[in-house]
Amino acid sequence: MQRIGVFVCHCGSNIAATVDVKKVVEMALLEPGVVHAEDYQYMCSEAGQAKIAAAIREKHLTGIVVCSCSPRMHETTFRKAAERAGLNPYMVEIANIREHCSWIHKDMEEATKKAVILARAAIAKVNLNTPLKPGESRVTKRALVIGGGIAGIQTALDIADAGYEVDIVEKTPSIGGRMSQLDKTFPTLDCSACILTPKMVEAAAHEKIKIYTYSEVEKVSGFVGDFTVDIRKKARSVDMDKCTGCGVCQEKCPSRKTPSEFNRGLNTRSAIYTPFAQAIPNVPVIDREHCIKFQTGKCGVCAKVCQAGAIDYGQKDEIVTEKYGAIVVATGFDTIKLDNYDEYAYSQSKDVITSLELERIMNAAGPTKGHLERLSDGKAPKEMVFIQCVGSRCSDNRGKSYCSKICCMYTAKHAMLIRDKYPDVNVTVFYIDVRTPGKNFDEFYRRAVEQYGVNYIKGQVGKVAPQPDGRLLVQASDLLDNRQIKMEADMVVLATAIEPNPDVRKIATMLTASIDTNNFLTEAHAKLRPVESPTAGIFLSGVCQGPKDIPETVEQAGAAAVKAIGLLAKDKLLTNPCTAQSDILLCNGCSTCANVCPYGAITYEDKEVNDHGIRETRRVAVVNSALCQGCGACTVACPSGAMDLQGFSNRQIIAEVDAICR
Amino acid sequence: MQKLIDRIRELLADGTVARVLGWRTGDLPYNPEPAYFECEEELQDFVYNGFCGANLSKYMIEASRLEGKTLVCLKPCDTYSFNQLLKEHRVDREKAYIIGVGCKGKLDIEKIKKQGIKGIESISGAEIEEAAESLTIQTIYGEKTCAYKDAMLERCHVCKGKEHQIYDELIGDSSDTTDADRFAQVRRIEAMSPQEKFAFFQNELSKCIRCNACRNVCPACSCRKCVFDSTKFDSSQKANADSFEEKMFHIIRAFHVAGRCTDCGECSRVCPQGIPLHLFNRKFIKDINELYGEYQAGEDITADTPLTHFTFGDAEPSIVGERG
Amino acid sequence: MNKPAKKQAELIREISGVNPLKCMKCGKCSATCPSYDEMDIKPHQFVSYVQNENIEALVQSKTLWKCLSCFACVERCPRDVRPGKLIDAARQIVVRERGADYLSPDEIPELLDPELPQQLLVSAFRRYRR
Amino acid sequence: MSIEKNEEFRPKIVAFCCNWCSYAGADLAGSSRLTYPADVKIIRVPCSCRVNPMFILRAFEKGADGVIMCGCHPGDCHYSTGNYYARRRMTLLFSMLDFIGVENGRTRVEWVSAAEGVKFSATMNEFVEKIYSLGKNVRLEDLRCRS
Repeated sequence: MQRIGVFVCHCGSNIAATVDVKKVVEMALLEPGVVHAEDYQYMCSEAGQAKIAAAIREKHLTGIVVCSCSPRMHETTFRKAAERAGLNPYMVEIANIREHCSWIHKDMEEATKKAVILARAAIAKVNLNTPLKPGESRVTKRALVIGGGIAGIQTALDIADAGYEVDIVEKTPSIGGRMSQLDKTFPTLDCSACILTPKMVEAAAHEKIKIYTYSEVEKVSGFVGDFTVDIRKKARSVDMDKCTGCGVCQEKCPSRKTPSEFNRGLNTRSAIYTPFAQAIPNVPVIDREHCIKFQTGKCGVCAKVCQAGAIDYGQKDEIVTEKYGAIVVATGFDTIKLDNYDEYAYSQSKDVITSLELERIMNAAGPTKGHLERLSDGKAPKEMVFIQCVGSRCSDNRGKSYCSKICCMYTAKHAMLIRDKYPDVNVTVFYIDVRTPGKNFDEFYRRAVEQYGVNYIKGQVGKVAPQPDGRLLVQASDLLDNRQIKMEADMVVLATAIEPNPDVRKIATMLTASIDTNNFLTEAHAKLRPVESPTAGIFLSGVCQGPKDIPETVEQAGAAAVKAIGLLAKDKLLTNPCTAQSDILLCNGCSTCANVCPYGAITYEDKEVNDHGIRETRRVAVVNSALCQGCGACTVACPSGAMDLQGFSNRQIIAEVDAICR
Repeated sequence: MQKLIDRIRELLADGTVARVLGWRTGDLPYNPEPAYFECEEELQDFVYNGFCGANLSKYMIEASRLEGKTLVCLKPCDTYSFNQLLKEHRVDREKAYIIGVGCKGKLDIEKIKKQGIKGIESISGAEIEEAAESLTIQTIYGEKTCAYKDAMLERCHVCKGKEHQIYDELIGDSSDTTDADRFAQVRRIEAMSPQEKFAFFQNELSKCIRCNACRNVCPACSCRKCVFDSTKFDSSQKANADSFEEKMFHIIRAFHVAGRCTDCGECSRVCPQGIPLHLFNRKFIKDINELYGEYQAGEDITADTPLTHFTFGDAEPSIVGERG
Repeated sequence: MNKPAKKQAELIREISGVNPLKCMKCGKCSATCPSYDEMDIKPHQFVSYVQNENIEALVQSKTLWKCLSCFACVERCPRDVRPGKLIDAARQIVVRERGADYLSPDEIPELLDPELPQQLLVSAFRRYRR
Repeated sequence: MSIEKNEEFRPKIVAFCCNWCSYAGADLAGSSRLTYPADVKIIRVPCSCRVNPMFILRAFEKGADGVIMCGCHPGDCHYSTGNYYARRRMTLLFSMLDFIGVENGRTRVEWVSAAEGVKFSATMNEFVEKIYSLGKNVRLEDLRCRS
């Protein structure tokens, strides 16, 4: 039998004005197990806590109930007070007689009655409480960043600067990500490469950062503080140590017909290639699918011309296994496929392009060397049309329901740059809404209109039809003038919706990080924990969590780094002791519980059991308490009642039910 | 049956299996019982006829722990249960040699007795060789006959089909016995007023003597220790039964097997009080089918079970009131 | 047209199965419409009229009889508002009211214009067959 | 089962609230002083998926007149998927209770976020009113009484 003390707080008049606290004390003393009860003005105060401590010591209490405000407010306070007095903190229960009673009831008799019942339920629960001890788990002081775009680079740099080792895993042959494909950046019109390249170099040179390019995460196991990750280093066919990055192999390679990923397929590249000139590492890879040597066995030009002897056709994929304490996801985005939008003629005309393609066209290193020209005939356009919200804000299953957030700004940027460089080109932007929240953003957009004379028309484009002469007929509505517009354009640029990198779903599954229907990773709390995944030890950086522009991405990357550093700085982690536990004697080993566990915390082991004298080996569920977050889904799924949740056990909750219904 | 026995002899003799799980002649002509046979002589008592309703798959939990393979005779509907147990890692496929036996519908002695046939000495027509249209029953009051169909268990009228879901070999023919709507009874009750529903179940459940036969026979109720026998849940044991489990036993049991029950109908078959316990299970099955898509437990062991799975667009619980 | 406007708006929503509140006023329907110039109430306005329950104006409008039911707006509407369905529903209301101002089959041959798109006839037959 | 006014029927209502959303929603209702009848008593659980149908049956059997379960909105579960499982479990349980003749109005699930104090209070007011109209729960208390 427990020896329980009950402490009823007045909370000034917050409780005492509507609840007869003396009556609660009196009634509590009648409950089984209660050996002490008292009331006090402010239980959470120093003096109040001292009263609790004194009672614990003097009356040898084994459990306490505090009738006060919400446990969300002061549960920790009272648990700590109890612990200081030598009582296990998990022997404390709170009866919420403020938020759930005194504040919502006016009648004193009614409120008092309810307070008594709430106290009774808490007492019934404490009677069944058992001392719990948080477990400890170690922290591997190294972080993994998945994705080597600006988000991943920033996060890695911040973590590394704090003194922890970081590995970046990047799928493509070079870090840099989407930002490396951009020409200029809003709202200051900096050259994207000029601000990104130094960061890339810094990351590559940082002694705490190790970069795995042309590599993918293959398998993740473990839990917060102690993840084990298999990384597949795809065969590069070039020895990273020997290659000097001279580029001769790329010049001489006879296979030159592969669409360039970096230039969005607008031109071609060689089979041995680095994606772009400033690539880091500056070591090419052989695209085996398009390499003549790999396809036919006859060629080997690159090996012949390589002075360093770095070409290695026999290289194989390699699996590296590393341990990490924290994982940051920074997998970024891609633009959506436009298959569902035939009305914009993207697949019919070379002169209908996405905004990202326009970035490449505008870029000096791009397919047109930075000259604005039609890809169909190389002529300079005179009339350009931009269409906003292509695939964004759609609730019809053709596109994405969300706003892609960056399009309004980059379109203003494009329009401005074109009008600046080619003043004879007319630029018309068809928009639904112009959304420019952000520092200096609206000013930027207004400059495009006022200073550069970009023609903004409110109304969506209905269709784009290629004409026999190669021009494009754009049919749109002007909602403000209430007229339909039919105009001819030389080029049409689609502000294509962005979506999370398609690989992220696979990664989320490996990490048991939750993901929404749009494939964005879910944050732990929309407002208060925006860079953490609900899965402990997993952090979110950049667009994998939701549409963002570069400043926001960098902000979030830093925030994710801080959270990861906060974790890595700890030597040991205390785990929540309110976890599920399986009774080995009751467990059927049926796997039902593992099916509902969102954290993969339940595994099955063949264990030797002694069931009342019968010794046998049984398949039983084992809960990894470091992974278990204590939701209790398994306890209800378990058919045999073997699985129970510490701190919220079946018996405890039933005791509360009984106490309330008594 | 001879072909079945011959094959069993063969497999037992050549050591393929260490024992046989089948049915043994009972002390009355209509109550064969599940039994192990370990040698030639014991097979004398082996029987397989229309009264062999018992589902043997649950015994394979125990048999999976024994040395060597166990030959088990499973009717088509029993194989669903075996599969479900396999899915839950309760039986070992390697330890089982499954002979899928044919089924032409199983008989319910209560239905025969209800026709006023009493003092039964012997029954012919229940052997599965013949496609018997009727049973000939010798009683102390003389010979009586009864149409086979009229003596069939309720579950056979709503049979899931005569295809074995899992087996090593098949022996014997089956014939389709489905001639009723599986959910007709459930629908009839659903259409009642709350008062009528309550009266119906109160009447039925009042007969319960808590003999636990339903639980003990149920292949889904295969827990090492039942929650009703466990002190961990505070639902006390039979000896000092508190009112909670007395009242809720059948509902809790039905919920525990929801999504796992194959609708084998053993609970109703063995109930000495004749309570139509399968109605609870079938209600769950009907709801699952309607709300979450057709699901037959034991059919596909890789399929997600309805209660350990979800879709984002699942119906809200308020649908219960809305659909009337 | 003696039913209160609210009732009628509801009826339109019911017949069309469209929730006009989903409209984000992008104007793609009007951008897409081949009969735009013929209409007095433009497709995107049509949605607002239903929203505002101004049904009397709709049933009197030319638009009702100028819509070809080509359903380009239905196809391309990003918000699944399907203005064409709303127009169709408004037309249904008129047709259902006996004695109201709508065409009888006998009048059609005289109105036939070789310039008239075939599609119009097809969709007209589809609708009035009932 | 009509209840006469002078009988002074005061229902017993158990509300299971998940720690992360609904319990916080109830707290917000409290700090916003949004009243609802004292008949409702809240039990805190970590997640709606912790609510075993047995708890609900137990409550009814012990004399509760209504049981309501509140959790995070689908998609917002702190444990990401808990309320989806809870939703299926409760749907099937409520359907079964309806099947055996227990009025559906006595059971309810409502998704209440931490920000929805108003909704919490409104839901409780509505639910309590419903229970008053249904009167005392006698059916589940003695499902197996002699006939």
